[in-house]
Amino acid sequence: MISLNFVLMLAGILFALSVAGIFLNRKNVILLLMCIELMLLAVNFNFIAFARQLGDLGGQVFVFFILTVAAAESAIGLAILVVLFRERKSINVEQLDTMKG
Amino acid sequence: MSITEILFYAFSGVLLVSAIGVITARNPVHAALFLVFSFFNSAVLWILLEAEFLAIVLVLVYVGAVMVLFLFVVMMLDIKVAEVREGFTRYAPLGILIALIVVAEIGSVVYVKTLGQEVTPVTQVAAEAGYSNTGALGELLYTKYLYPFELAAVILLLAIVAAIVLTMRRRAGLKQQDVGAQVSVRAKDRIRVVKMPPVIEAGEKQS
Amino acid sequence: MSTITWPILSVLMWLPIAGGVAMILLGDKGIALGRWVALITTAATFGISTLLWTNFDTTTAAMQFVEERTWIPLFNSYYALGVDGFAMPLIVLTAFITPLVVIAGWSVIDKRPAQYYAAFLILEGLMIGVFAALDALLFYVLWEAMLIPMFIIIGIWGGPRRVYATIKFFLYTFLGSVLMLVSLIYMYLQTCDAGQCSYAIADFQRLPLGLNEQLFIFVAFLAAFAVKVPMWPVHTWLPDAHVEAPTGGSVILAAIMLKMGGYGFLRFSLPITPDASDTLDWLVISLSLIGVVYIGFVALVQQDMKKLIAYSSIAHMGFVTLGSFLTFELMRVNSGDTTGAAMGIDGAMVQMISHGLISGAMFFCVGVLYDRVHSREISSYGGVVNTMPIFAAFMVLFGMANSGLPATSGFVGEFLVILASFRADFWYAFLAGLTLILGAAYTLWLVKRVVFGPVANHHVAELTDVNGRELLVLGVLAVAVLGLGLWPAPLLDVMRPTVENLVQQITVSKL
Amino acid sequence: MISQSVLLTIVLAPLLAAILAGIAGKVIGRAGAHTVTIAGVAIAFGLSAYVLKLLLVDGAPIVNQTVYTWLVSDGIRMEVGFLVDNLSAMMMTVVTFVSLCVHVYTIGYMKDDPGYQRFFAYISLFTFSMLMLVMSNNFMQLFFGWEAVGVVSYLLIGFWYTRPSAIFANLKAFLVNRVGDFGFVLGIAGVAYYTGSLDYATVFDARDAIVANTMEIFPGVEWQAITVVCICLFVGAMGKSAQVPLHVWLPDSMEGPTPISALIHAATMVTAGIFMVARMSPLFELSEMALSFVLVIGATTAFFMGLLGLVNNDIKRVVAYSTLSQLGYMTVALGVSAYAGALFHLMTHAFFKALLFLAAGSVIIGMHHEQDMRKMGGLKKYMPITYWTSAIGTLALIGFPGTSGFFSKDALIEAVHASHIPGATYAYWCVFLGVFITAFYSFRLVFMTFHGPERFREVAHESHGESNGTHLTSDADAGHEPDTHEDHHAAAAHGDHGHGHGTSHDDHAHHGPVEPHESPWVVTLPLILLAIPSLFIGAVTIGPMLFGDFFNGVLFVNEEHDVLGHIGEEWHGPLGFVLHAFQQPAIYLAFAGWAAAWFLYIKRPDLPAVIAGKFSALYHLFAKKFYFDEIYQAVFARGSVGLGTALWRVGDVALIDGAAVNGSARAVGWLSGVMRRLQSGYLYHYAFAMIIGLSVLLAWYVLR
Repeated sequence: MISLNFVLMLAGILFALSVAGIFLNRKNVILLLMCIELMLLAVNFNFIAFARQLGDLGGQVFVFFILTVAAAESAIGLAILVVLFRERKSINVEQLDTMKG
Repeated sequence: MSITEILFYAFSGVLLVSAIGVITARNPVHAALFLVFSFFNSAVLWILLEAEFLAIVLVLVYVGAVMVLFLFVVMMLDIKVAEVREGFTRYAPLGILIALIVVAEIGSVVYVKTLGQEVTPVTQVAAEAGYSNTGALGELLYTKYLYPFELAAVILLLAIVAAIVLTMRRRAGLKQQDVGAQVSVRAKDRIRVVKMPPVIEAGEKQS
Repeated sequence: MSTITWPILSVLMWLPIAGGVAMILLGDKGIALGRWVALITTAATFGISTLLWTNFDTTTAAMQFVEERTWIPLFNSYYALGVDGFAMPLIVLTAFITPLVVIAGWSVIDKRPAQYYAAFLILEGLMIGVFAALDALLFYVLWEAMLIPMFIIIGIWGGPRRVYATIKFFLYTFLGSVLMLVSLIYMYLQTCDAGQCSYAIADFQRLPLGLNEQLFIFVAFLAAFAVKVPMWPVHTWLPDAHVEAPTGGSVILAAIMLKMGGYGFLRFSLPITPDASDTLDWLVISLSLIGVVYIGFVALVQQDMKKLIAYSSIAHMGFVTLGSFLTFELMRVNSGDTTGAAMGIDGAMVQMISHGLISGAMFFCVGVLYDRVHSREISSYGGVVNTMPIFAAFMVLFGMANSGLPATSGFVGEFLVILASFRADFWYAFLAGLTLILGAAYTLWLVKRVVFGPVANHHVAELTDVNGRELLVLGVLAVAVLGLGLWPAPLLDVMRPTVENLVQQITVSKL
Repeated sequence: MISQSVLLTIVLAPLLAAILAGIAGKVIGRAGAHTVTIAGVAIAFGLSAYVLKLLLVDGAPIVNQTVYTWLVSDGIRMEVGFLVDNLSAMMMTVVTFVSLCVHVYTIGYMKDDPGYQRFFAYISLFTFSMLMLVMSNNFMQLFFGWEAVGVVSYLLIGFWYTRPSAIFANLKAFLVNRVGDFGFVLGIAGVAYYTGSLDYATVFDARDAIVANTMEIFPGVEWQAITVVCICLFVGAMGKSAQVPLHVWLPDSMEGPTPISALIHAATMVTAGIFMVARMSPLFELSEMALSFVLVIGATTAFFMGLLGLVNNDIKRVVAYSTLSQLGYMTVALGVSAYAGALFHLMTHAFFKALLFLAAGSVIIGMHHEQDMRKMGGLKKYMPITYWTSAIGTLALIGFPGTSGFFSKDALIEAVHASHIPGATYAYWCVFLGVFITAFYSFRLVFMTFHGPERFREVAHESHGESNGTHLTSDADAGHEPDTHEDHHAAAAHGDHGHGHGTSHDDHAHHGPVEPHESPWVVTLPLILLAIPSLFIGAVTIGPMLFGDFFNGVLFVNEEHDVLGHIGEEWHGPLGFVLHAFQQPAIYLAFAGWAAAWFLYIKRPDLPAVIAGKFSALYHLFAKKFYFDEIYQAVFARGSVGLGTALWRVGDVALIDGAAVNGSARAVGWLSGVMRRLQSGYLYHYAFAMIIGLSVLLAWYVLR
């Protein structure tokens, strides 16, 4: 029997790793996107673990939706990235400061 | 310790290692491949957690579609790795610190606040014969979660449209049909009726 | 009791608003008709408001012509209208001034005239609503809504620095009134604690409140009303707003909108927080007296006619706040005797009405000159009497009224307040009385520099005297100013029960 | 019985006439305007005389009735009503009589002025206001009349509104009067406070309530309430009756046309203060301190303002200073509780001073609007009626035995002599020496104007600029623009040019010498009409007014203050009074003044200049009128403008708007500028912020 706590900790570590990944790869938008995928994965782990623990499929339904939204998100994110690269010939985040106040 | 647990711990370890690979890989392609690898591991773990349908979806949709998209983009864009990697370690201490804090916090949530223990596990009923995770999920999706499901579909459609609109390039000098303009055209935009005084030739006047 | 069975207050409030909407629909192309629509609407409103006066029961302090409909059931808020001796004269004043504004702008405004009139008509409806509202939430909504037409009037038809002026005007007044909203909500919650949630002002007045609560509520109200009045030192929006506003805007601003502050003190501050008023009356009184003297001196040196009149408005409104808050000092000095308190409040009310007429008239006068020469600088004029003798006569009359000449309405309020303040303290009367000198000094110096003297320049030489339209406006105002000055008794009779009731109400501690 | 409708007619007839002439002036024309207003005032005069007769002869009861309730506030009824007793009836008759004379006179004086109708409207309005003042039965209406006459005076001083000096003078007059009114209102407020009423009768009945009270105006100093109230009321009188230090407006008011100088600034309005104090005698009697104050102020005015008349060369201003001085005499009489004496002098003064002003006006017409006495002389043969009537006026003014002025003034000096209240000795010396001064400047005026060489012939050849330069006083006292006001005056009033006011140069200085001429009958008739009472009214009325019971029940005098009663013990008829006067020094002083004037201006006309040179400091002090104007100009006018500028620039613009209002806006802007730096625009900064925020939230949840 896999303990709930173990899964939760696994998800937590995975989440922390993706957080660290955002800090490490702060300049590379693609990697940032990947880290976000990783984060969502960690979250999904929690849902699935609880779904199993509670015997409620609602958690899995939510994972399903998260996967859907994540797919949509990465599709649009990559599209933006492509447009961005086309405009700037670079995806260096340090050059993207048009929102500077 | 059952075989399931051993498998679970093993795949968990591999998952974490591949996740570290994702965030530290020098080459984005490698990072993407590491990510694919961790998705595979996750899928296995999900099967162990009795979410068979989602595990398959993860592999099919994520690995099969999304990650391929990632790889496409990574390869299509000419990313200067050196430039992007510059200052890689600058925020590393901060990142690691935050990561450790997050781990400690989640750990304390799980173990100190005993979030997990409060939930008494449902006594595992042996799966009935003919029980299908997919079938159960489908039943739920098309009944109770029908509206969110429809919404998810719309979101996907939106994502498709948005992605196309964003990436579509209009080249100058390309002749295109503007259907909207064609439909909304009106007669007076095309023909101008000019009133003119009748010109009477000198000869006609006399006759 | 009143014999009117139809909802007269609603009609008074909504008729101008309907007229205003009609004006917008008519648009600038139908302005020839639109002007008449505006005039007829406002004149009808005034006509109906006179019914209010004639059917008013002068024997009771209770609210009259009361209407009540559920408005927002969730908050127990009602669309409740009604008038007493304070609100009724102010409503009549509003309805009296607005047609004059319409006439004054008849052929002068050529930029988006339909919207100009619409703004004034809607503003009139909202102002009448503010005076008639019996529900605090309704009052607040109308109070804030009123800012919008005024904001538009100054912002679109104003002078060159209108944007600065409007923003200053809006922020100043808005900042003051949000604090009021906080205290209204607080009191609403208190009524809920007492069992029956209510936004009715009457319920607020009955609400038992501790001294600290009262002090906070009082300060919040003070912030709202002092800005509106305006009292020193939160007055600086007024000169700017007046200078930039078109003539009609200045008239409405000075004649009616400033009165909302004084009305608020009488309707909210005093009855709801009598003990806080008792504790902090020194603040209001000293600010009023500083206002009267300080602003008097400041007005003396203004080079801009409108600014001068704006400052004079502030000084005159100092009498309103002074008169309203004399009660407590009177009781302290004369060991509980409230004689004179009613006189102070009477004086404050009369001063409000009278100032509405006189300042309005003064701004009309400036408008008449401005329409011709397009300058508000005093130095651009001189010897106007040579070319505009009729106008000069009016200007001198209103100038005299502004400096508080007996037989004009300007005297009545000042006289009553000085009489009442003498009972409280010699120095109150002394400082307030200085306005006799200062008011005459700045007003007549203005008159001297603008009206008298040899013809100063070719602009003045080319002036034409007032036309029939202007003569009508100034003449009507002159009659009103003289009438109120010669026989103010009817006005005081109308207010008496309400004033006495208020004095009785505020002398009973809520603690 | 005196019916209310009669009283209303008296008041309203001039008002209606004024409205008619003022509003419909163009319609009814010049003749229409003067007919209407003269009719109005004549009705008022006729009915006033009738009322006086009813009171005196038929013994009709005193009228004290309400016309309508002005307002009721807090239990205090303020009403408009009439109190007609001997005092008001006397004032009504005097006012309407002088007013009637002035109306008639104006026909001649203003005949070419474009503002003819307006002028008549104003003086009729003035008559109305003055009647409201004297007939009032309460303080509110008194104040109304008080201010209304002030306004009409303002309008009339500035009648020639294109002259900068005139509109300066009228503003000054109004403001100085307002200072007085300020005190007056405080006094009224005090009365209302202590007695709870504004009605004369009620107030006088309740006066003990005032006496019983004290006020602490300055911490630690207890004042008797009655003293404060009375001094406040008297400040009002100081403004209106031009007592030092609020006298500065009266000489300047001579910028107005001469008829109003006679009517308003000599005969009626300026005496309103005297009338008011006499009316308030029941109050003033209760405060010896207030009486002393009145006495000292009056005495100072009487003596020092007379001194100024000595050096002035403007014919109207000399008379104006004389008016100031005579008003001081009346005030002195009030101070020693000789109210009847003050009112008696008020009445005689109204006649002979109006006469003097109108005569001066007649001279001014005759000289084609020249006012400088140095350019006159020898007019006696050209203007005989003017000469004789003004001689009568002058004799009355100096108190020549038998004339009306003699009785009033001599009685007054005796009264001061008999008084023992603080300040009486000072006052006695002031009024006593004042007699000499009065006689001197009065005859200086007569001699310079009517006797001696015909200087107008010489002056006419002088250039225009020089004549203005020597016109020391009128330039200096206006204190601002050295405007040659007689030029404008001439052009305006003597509208030969046939167009607007004061727009062109004077003609007389350039077109050869002036030929003085006697004025038309409309001018001389009022002179004669006024000369008669100036001569005789004193002898006729001194008995009942001073020592009889004319003012019984109107004036109130405490036993210990009753100086007139004291003098009255030796009263043996007018003739006896004259004979008695010859045993007193005052009359010889008057003759000495006369003689001195004769010596200096007829016998040795070169001497005055020599004396002026010897005592040049003193001369300049007088010529500059003790520097009152300069000091007021510097302290009050410039001071308040400076204070206003400072408050505006520093208080409003810098502190409130600059620091508080725009300062808070700037503070918000500065804070935003600081906060802006947080918005680096880098995606990862936002991401970091979110993550750190997340961990902080979690930490809060965990550690809670």
